[in-house]
Formats: sequence, C-alpha cells, structure tokens
Amino acid sequence: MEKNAEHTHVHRDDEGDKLGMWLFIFTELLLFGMLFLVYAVYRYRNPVAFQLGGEELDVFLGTLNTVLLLVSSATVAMSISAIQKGLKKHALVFLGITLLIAVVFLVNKYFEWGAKIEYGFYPGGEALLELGHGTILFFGLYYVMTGIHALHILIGIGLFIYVFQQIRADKIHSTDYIWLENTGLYWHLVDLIWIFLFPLFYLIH
Amino acid sequence: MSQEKPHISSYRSHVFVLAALIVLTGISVAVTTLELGRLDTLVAMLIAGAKAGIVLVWFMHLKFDNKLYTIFTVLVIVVFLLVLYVTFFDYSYR
Amino acid sequence: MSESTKSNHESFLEYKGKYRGILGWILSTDHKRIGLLYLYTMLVFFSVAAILGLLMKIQLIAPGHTIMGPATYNAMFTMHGIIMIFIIVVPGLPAVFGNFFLPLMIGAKDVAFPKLNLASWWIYVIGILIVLTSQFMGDGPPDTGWTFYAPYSFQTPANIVPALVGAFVLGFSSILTGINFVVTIHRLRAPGMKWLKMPLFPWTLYATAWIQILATPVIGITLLLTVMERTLGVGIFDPALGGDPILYQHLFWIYSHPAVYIMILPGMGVISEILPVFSRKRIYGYKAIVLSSLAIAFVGYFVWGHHMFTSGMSGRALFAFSFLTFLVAIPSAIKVFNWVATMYKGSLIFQTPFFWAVSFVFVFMIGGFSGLTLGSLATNVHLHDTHFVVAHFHFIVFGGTGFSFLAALHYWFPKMFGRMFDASWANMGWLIFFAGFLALYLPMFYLGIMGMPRRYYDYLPEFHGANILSSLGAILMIGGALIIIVNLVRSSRYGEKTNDKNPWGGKTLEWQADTPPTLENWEDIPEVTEKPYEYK
Amino acid sequence: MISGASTFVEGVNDAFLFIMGVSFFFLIGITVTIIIFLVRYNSKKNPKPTQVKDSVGLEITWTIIPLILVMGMFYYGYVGWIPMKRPPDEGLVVTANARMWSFSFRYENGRVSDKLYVPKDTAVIINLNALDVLHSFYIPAFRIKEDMVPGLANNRTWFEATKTGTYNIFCAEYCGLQHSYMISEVVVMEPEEFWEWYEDPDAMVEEIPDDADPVVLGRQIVERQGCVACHSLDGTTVVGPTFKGRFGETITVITDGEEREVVYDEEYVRRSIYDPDYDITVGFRAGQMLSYEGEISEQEIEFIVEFLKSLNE
Repeated sequence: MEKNAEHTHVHRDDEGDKLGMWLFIFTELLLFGMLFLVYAVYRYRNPVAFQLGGEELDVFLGTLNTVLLLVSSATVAMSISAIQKGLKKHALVFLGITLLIAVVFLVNKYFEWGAKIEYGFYPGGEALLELGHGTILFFGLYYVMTGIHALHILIGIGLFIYVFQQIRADKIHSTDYIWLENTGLYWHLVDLIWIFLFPLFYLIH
Repeated sequence: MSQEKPHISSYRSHVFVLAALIVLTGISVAVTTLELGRLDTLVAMLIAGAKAGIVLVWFMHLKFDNKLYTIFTVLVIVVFLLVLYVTFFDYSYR
Repeated sequence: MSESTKSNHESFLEYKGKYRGILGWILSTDHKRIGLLYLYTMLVFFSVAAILGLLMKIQLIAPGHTIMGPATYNAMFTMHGIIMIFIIVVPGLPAVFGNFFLPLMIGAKDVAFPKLNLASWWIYVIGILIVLTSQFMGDGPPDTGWTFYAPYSFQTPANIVPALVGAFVLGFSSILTGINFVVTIHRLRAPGMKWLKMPLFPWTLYATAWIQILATPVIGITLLLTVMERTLGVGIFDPALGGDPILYQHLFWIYSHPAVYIMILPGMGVISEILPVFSRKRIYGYKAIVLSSLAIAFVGYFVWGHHMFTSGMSGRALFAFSFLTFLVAIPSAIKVFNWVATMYKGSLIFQTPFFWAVSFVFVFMIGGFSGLTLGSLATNVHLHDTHFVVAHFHFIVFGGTGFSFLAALHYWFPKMFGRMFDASWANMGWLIFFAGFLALYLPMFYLGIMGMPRRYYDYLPEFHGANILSSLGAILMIGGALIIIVNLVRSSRYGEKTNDKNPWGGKTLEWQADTPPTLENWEDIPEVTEKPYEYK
Repeated sequence: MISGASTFVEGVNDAFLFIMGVSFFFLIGITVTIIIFLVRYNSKKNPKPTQVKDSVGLEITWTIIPLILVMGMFYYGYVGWIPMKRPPDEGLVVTANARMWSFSFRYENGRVSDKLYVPKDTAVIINLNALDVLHSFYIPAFRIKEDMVPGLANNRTWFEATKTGTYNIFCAEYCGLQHSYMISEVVVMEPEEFWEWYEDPDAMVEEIPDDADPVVLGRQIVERQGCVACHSLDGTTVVGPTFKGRFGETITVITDGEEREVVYDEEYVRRSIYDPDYDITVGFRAGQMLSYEGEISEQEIEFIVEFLKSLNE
C-alpha cells in the first residue's frame, strides 16, 4: 500500500479477494448468459438458417481451439498447485504454457475470421447481406459472441503476463498466491464460456 | 489472520480431469455425425453441461473451497435458467 | 504507524494524507470521503436533471409551443431520464450512504476493497463525462428516451452511441460497488455481529448488491449490442435484418426492472433505520423485513415483462408476468405493515428525518397501489404508456428513493459533517416539497386515466386543466427542493458544531463512532452482543 | 374513468374499480392509523415507549390477506383482458399502417383512409403494421392498446364499438420528433351508414365536391398519407423540406454523394415519393422517409402535383 496516512493497517483477506472474484465471475456469467439467451431465441425462430450457418464453420479449427483451451485450463490449475507447493520453476513453466496456448488460440481465431471476412461474411458485408435474415443473425451472433470471448482471452493474456512477472519477482509465492488463484479462476471462466460456444456454433446441425 | 490450510490438488488429478474433458469433447464431436435430429441440441448441451460441471468442481475448486461458493454458483445458474425459461413463455406461444 | 495513529484522532473531514486539497479527496480511498464525493457529484447532476424536468413541466403548462420545440423537449426528457436513472437513483443510496455508513454500521474500518471503491467513483465520473459528450457532438443530443428502444435507436440521426457507452460504463461502476459491498458484509462484520444482528440498512444493501451484480451485466451487454448494431451494422435487434425489437425490450427490462429494486430497497432500509429511532422502539418484525427484502430481490428478477404488456408478447407470457407481478407486491406490503406497527405505542419524536420517513410511507403506498392497477392485465392495457405510468414511477422512484434519500441525508447529516442543520428551514422545505410533490404527480394519474400518452410534447385541449395544476406543483416542489438543498449546503459549512456522538439516540453502531468519524472509524472495533434497535 | 364505447369497457372498469376500491380502503385505513399514532403516541403525550413483541401470527395474517386480495385483483384483470386477446373469426378486417408520424387504414376492398371508420356493434379486427419504428395503437375510449412492431407478423387487436361518435386514436409508443402529433380518430357509424360509405366507390373522406377539384383531391391525399407531419405547408422546416413555394424551382440536391441541381417538377416529385433517398435536398438527412410505392398511385401523384402548384400562389 502507498505510504499514505490512509489505511495504514495493511488489510489482507485472501478469502475476501476470492469471494470478490467469484462475484465478478457471476457478473460475467450473466453477461454471456444474455448472449446465449439472444442466441436461443433466434435459433428457435430461424432453425434452418442456424443449422446451415453452423455447417459453414470449420469443425476442425473449433475442436482444436476447444482442446487448446482445455489444456490451458489444466496447466493454469497445475501452476496453482505448483505455487502452493512452493515450486516456483514449475509454476512459471505451466503459466508460460498457458500463455502460449492463449496466444495460439487467438492466432487460430485470426485465421478463422480472416477467411470469412475475405468472403464478405462479416457484419454489414455485402455477401452476408444478400443472404436470408436468419443467416445474418447467425453470423452477427457468431462475430459478437466469439469476439467478446476473444476480448476476454486478450485480457487473460495481460493478466498472465502480470502474474508471471510477479512470480518471478517472488511477489507471488507459496503463502501469498491469491493473484494467481484469481487469474486462474478468470481463465476457467473463459474456458467455461467456450465450452458452450463451441457446440452452439460449430457442432449442432 | 488465521487461514485454513488450502487443499492442494496433485498434478495427476489435473491430468485426469483434463483427459475426461477431452474425451467428452471427442464424444460431443462424434455425436454430431449421427443424425439425431432434435435430440442433437439436447445431447450437445448435456455434454457441455457436464464439461462445465467438471471445470467448476475440480479446476475452479468448488469441491474443496467454502461451500458458500457452490451455493452462490448454483443460485446464479438457477436465476439464469429461470430467466431463459420465462423469456420462452413469450417466444414459444407467440 | 505512529503517523497514522495520530491522524486517527482527527475527523475524516480534516486529516491530511499524502495528497492535499482537492487531491486529498478525489484520490482518497476512505469510504467516507468517497461517499461524499458521490453525494456532491449527484447534487450537481440532480440539479441539472431537476431543472430539465421543471422546463418540461413549464412547456406542458399549455397546449402547443410554449417555451421550446419538440426536438428540444424530446432531448430533454431523454437526458432527464438518463441522468435521473443511471447517474442519480441507481447509484444513489448505495453509493452515498452505503459507502459512508455500511462500514460504520457493521463495525468495519473500511469496505473490503478501498482502492476498487475509489476506482468505482472514477469510473462513475468517466461514465458521466461520456454521457455528457452526447450533448455536444454529432447530430444533436439523443432523443430516444432513456429506454433506447429498438429500432428507433438505430434510425434516429441523433448522437446515441456516447449515451449508450456512458450508461455501460456507469453500469460497471455499479457492479464494482455491488461486489465491494457483498464482500464487505461477508467478511468484515464486527465480532459478534451475526447475520441476524445486522441492522436493516446493511441488509437491504446486501440484497441490492446482489441485484447489482446479477442484473447490471444484462443492461451492459444490451447496450453494447446496440452500439455494435449502430456502428458495425451487426444484425441483432433490427427488424430489417431479421432481428426482433421485442427481444431488445426483454433484455432491457431484465435489467431495468430489478434496477427499480436497486433504487427502492436501500430506501426501505433507511426508513427501517429511522422509524425505530424516532419511535424509541424496537423495529417491528425484523426477520419479516429481512426476508421480504431478499424475496423482493429474488422475485423481482422475474417480473420484467409487466413493462411490456402491450408490446406484442404472447398472451401466455402476459398471464405469467401479471401473476408474478402481483406476488412481488406482497413483500412491500409486509414492510409497510411492519413500519406502521413499529410506531405503535412508541414515543414519537417529531423531527425532520421522522417527517421524511412518515411521508415516505405515505407516498410509497400511493406508488405501490397504483402499481397494482398497472400489474393487472385489463387495466394495464388502458394505462400503459400513459401519464398514469409516469405518475406511478415518480411516486416510487422519486417518492420512494428520493424521499428516503432526503430522510437519510437529514438523519445522518450530523454524523457526516459534525454540524447540525437548521431544523425550522428543513421542516419548511419538507412541507413545501411534499405539497408540491403531490400537486405535481397526483394530476398525472388523472391524465393517464383520461388517456394522455406519455412522452408528449403537446396535448389535446381536453387535458389542459390537470396539466396546469401539475406544472404549478412542479414549480412549488422545485422551490421546496431549493430550500432543502440551500439549507443543507449552508449547514454543512456554517451549521452549529456538534461532537455529540448520538444526537438522535440511535442504537446502531454508527452512533458509537466519533462525530464526525475518524479516518479508520474506530480505536477498537466494537464487539456486538445485542440485536440492533434494542430500546428498553 | 373516461367514457367508454366498446365491449371491453365493462371488464376493464370492473377490474379498475375493484383494485381502486381495495387500494383506497387500505390507503385511507393505514393513513388514518398513522395519524392516530402520531397524535396518541407523540413523545409529549407518551414519553415512555412500550416495547411490543413480534408476532409471527400477525406477520402471517398480513401476508395472507393481501395475498388473497391481490389474487382477486389478478383474477379481475385476467377476466377483463381475456376477450381482448380472442378476436372473433368473423368481422370487418382493417389493416392499420403506422409510420412516422401518421396512421393510415386500408380496408379489404382497397379503400384507404387516414381516419378509421367503423360500424357500431360489429367486430372490427385491426391488423397492426409498423413501417419504420415502434408505434402503438391506442383508443382510450375503447380501452385497447397494442404496439405496432415492425417485422412482427400476425400482430392484431380487435374491438366492438357500442356507441356512435368520434374518438381519439393516439400513438402511445414514443416514435420520435412528432410523436405527440401522431393522432387520428375513429368514427363509429350506424352500420347502414357505414356500409354505404364503405361500398360507395366515389366517396372520399368526408364531403367531396362532385366536380372533384384536383387541388382538393391532392390536399386530401397529402393529409391522408400524413405527409404534413414532416413537410409543412407554410414554409417552416419540420423534418423534411416544406412544400410551399417549391414546385417549379431549381433546387440543389445530393445524389449518390454528389451535389447537383434539379428542377422540382413532376418527375422529381414522383421519384421523391417512390424512392425518397435518391435525391436528398441539401440540409436534410437521408433515411428519414420510406417509399410510398403501392400506397400512392400514379394518378394520385398528378393530384398531388396540382396541389403543390397551388401552394405557390
């Protein structure tokens, strides 16, 4: 804390910090929840268009990204275990892998989006506007939902970089690792959302 | 500040959980090649729900943490599902 | 450490921290200073929005063009709504009195995350600034009404996007405050303060904070989708691209109905604090009030559809929403009965906060009863989107939240500023304000029943009589508000100094702290043994 | 409540009176109780408070009684509302089109009117269409209101008028600048009179001179289609450019992003009605007006042109 006359007793409450993180996760769940609600309503109203839209997406890339995210979730969980045991090196390695996977995920996303945008399949794009209403809605939702998800990945990358440096500087260690733990919770949330996005957009035909 | 001793999960358990998740993903992908019709959505959502449950319970530590988090999480999911349900009072009967 | 112990003898108004002057306030992580920052910000914007409201009422004093054209009028009611809802009443009681008194009432030194708390205020200010830019940029101020209904909000040339983004940012501030309060209440209650020994204002803040956490993201994503629709051409709600404008309304009200409880629940908490103190009696039905607060927060989440009874929803949905709406009326009724029972056989002390509290009960009842008429399907069809609705929600939001805000301000004024307000001016202000309030809004019920739609710049001659009364009432009420504000602002600087820890004889913890409280509130955190409000 | 003139009035009024009755009973009862307490227990008269124990029985009582009462309110509201949702199979079908900021009503025989003419004691089913943004079809005297939602199929309402006379139709959903002027009327006629009006191919709205002056006809079309909501006849600027003194002038417009000069002639008028965004008069915005193709015929445009010419004098 700053050397400020205010709040000189350094108040540390890991359990409180974690509770705060969970509450934030609930906020995020409701935020994405509403997107799922919009999706559900439009899918219900345009079943055929959504089915055809889904077939346009690359199942292989989607599956690859799903597995990547699952692995990264496991590695971030392992890095927490490592820090709890005081294994700084392990923690850094696991965190590094997680960070790398997050970047790879975004690169995949870039190619996936890029290919579609090239065809004019983007919101307001001419190729898309020629198609039916249901398809416009499907791709609108596809870009919005995966886009907001990708934004969360970006934020996650930022958090990982910060936490990585904190561990290296021994600011995060076996008795004070709430930052890592909360970052992990956040990353699992990102994974959780993707677990639902994946079948909704890529799989259900 | 007195802190309870935290539960430390082993690497091995994480690997097991990960394996289960990947297997479920595989099943989910495989199932779509079958022609299940309307059941398709239901099966996909059930598998996704199971995966989400695994992530929540093991990766997010609900199993070992304060029960409060579990209660809140369930409550939030119930609120969301109820909102979804009530919304469809409109769309199903329009 | 020694420096801090020293500073803990000075009041929070006076201590010198790392920063001096204004910086010592806008960079302070002290919950009390942040509470006052919110108070001052709101005072400024409340004045702006109240003047907009007054100008609108003056425009409506006679049919036709009186003082402004329709474009100005539409921009004014939009801005009045955005400021009043997103900047004043939604943050209102939690941000000002929650920040200031929650830690004091539960015996904590601060909220759980002081820095986040300061960040909330900054986000709030940034949100306000973004909203304000909509007035001065692009193709004119927003003219959609604060509801931003699709598809008009995509079609109007006006400058909607900053207003949407600003409201989104304000929502963030609200969520962070909510998270802060829930964690504070879970983790920082004084030793011995079991859940059922917690005073009622923190209880209502707790229920409110949960709504803030679970409902605000809904409006966040809705506004964001609207922004994307307007700027990127994504098809979500636009019927021209296959979207459903009614879905926008669903999402909007999934937040905005619970938001009404964000506004009113803390108000109910304040009244539950004031009535026992000025009756010298234990609150009647403590557990019933706690339970009904939680019930309101929960059931209130599923009644949003009653804002959409004539929107084109399915009949089945109307039936369900009407039924749930009537259920949510019950917890409010229980509260009113308990408040009245609290006064029974009490020793009632007639002072300004008590006047505000009692008049709150009265106007809140009118607001609630008119809500029943709107919850019923047959009558709603006639009254929906008329002035009846305008009257109803002003009785709830202004009569409810506004009256309780002023009640809280007078009640806690000595604790906050270490000075006493001038009671005779305060009472006169209350009387004029109360009379003006009734004269302003009661005729609107009549207008609505006669069929005058809301958001009307001009009206047919048959509606003239009641509009004159209403407009005169507005002038009277603004006069009352002016007296109240001038009196309080003056008293906060020049009022009679007091160090009396407990001027009203309250039993809750904040009255055991110094007046005004010191930086960290307590030398030693108090131990709680009794229930709150234990008058003998 | 205001006078009513449809079969729904009774159900709505009953619900209203029941809710109001219960509300007033409790409002007055509680207020009087509070006043009695204020007098009896004020600290001067009653310096020592008496503590009262909470009573679970009492809490349950004042939970159950209001619960029963509100269920009664719900029931009355439901009963009064259910006929509104169940239009009969047979009846006069009218399509109501709403656009910023006017209503127009199209009958099954092709008749178009800016006022809604209906027969007494006959079910009238209104198909609700909105062409641009949300509007709401509100007739206070009939106790009906239903939003008109662009893109929403099968959106309709119905009523059966019980008294002849003229009643207001308001747009109750905010729809932009001239929302408060989006007012029309419903004229309830004796059935014979109505069918005469309905089947008479020559009769236009209200008294039509037999010699049918094209200027008069043009003015009627302009008013019926609601053009004057945006285009003034007296030279003031509302939303679009005024009609006064424009015909035959050379004006500057923007076409495809390029400024150019055109003559305000019959061709220009036709294009502006059928394809409003083709030429945009400098100083105004595109996208404010929808095409009237199918709503205004070529013949009618000729009348409108005559009318516009007359505004130059």
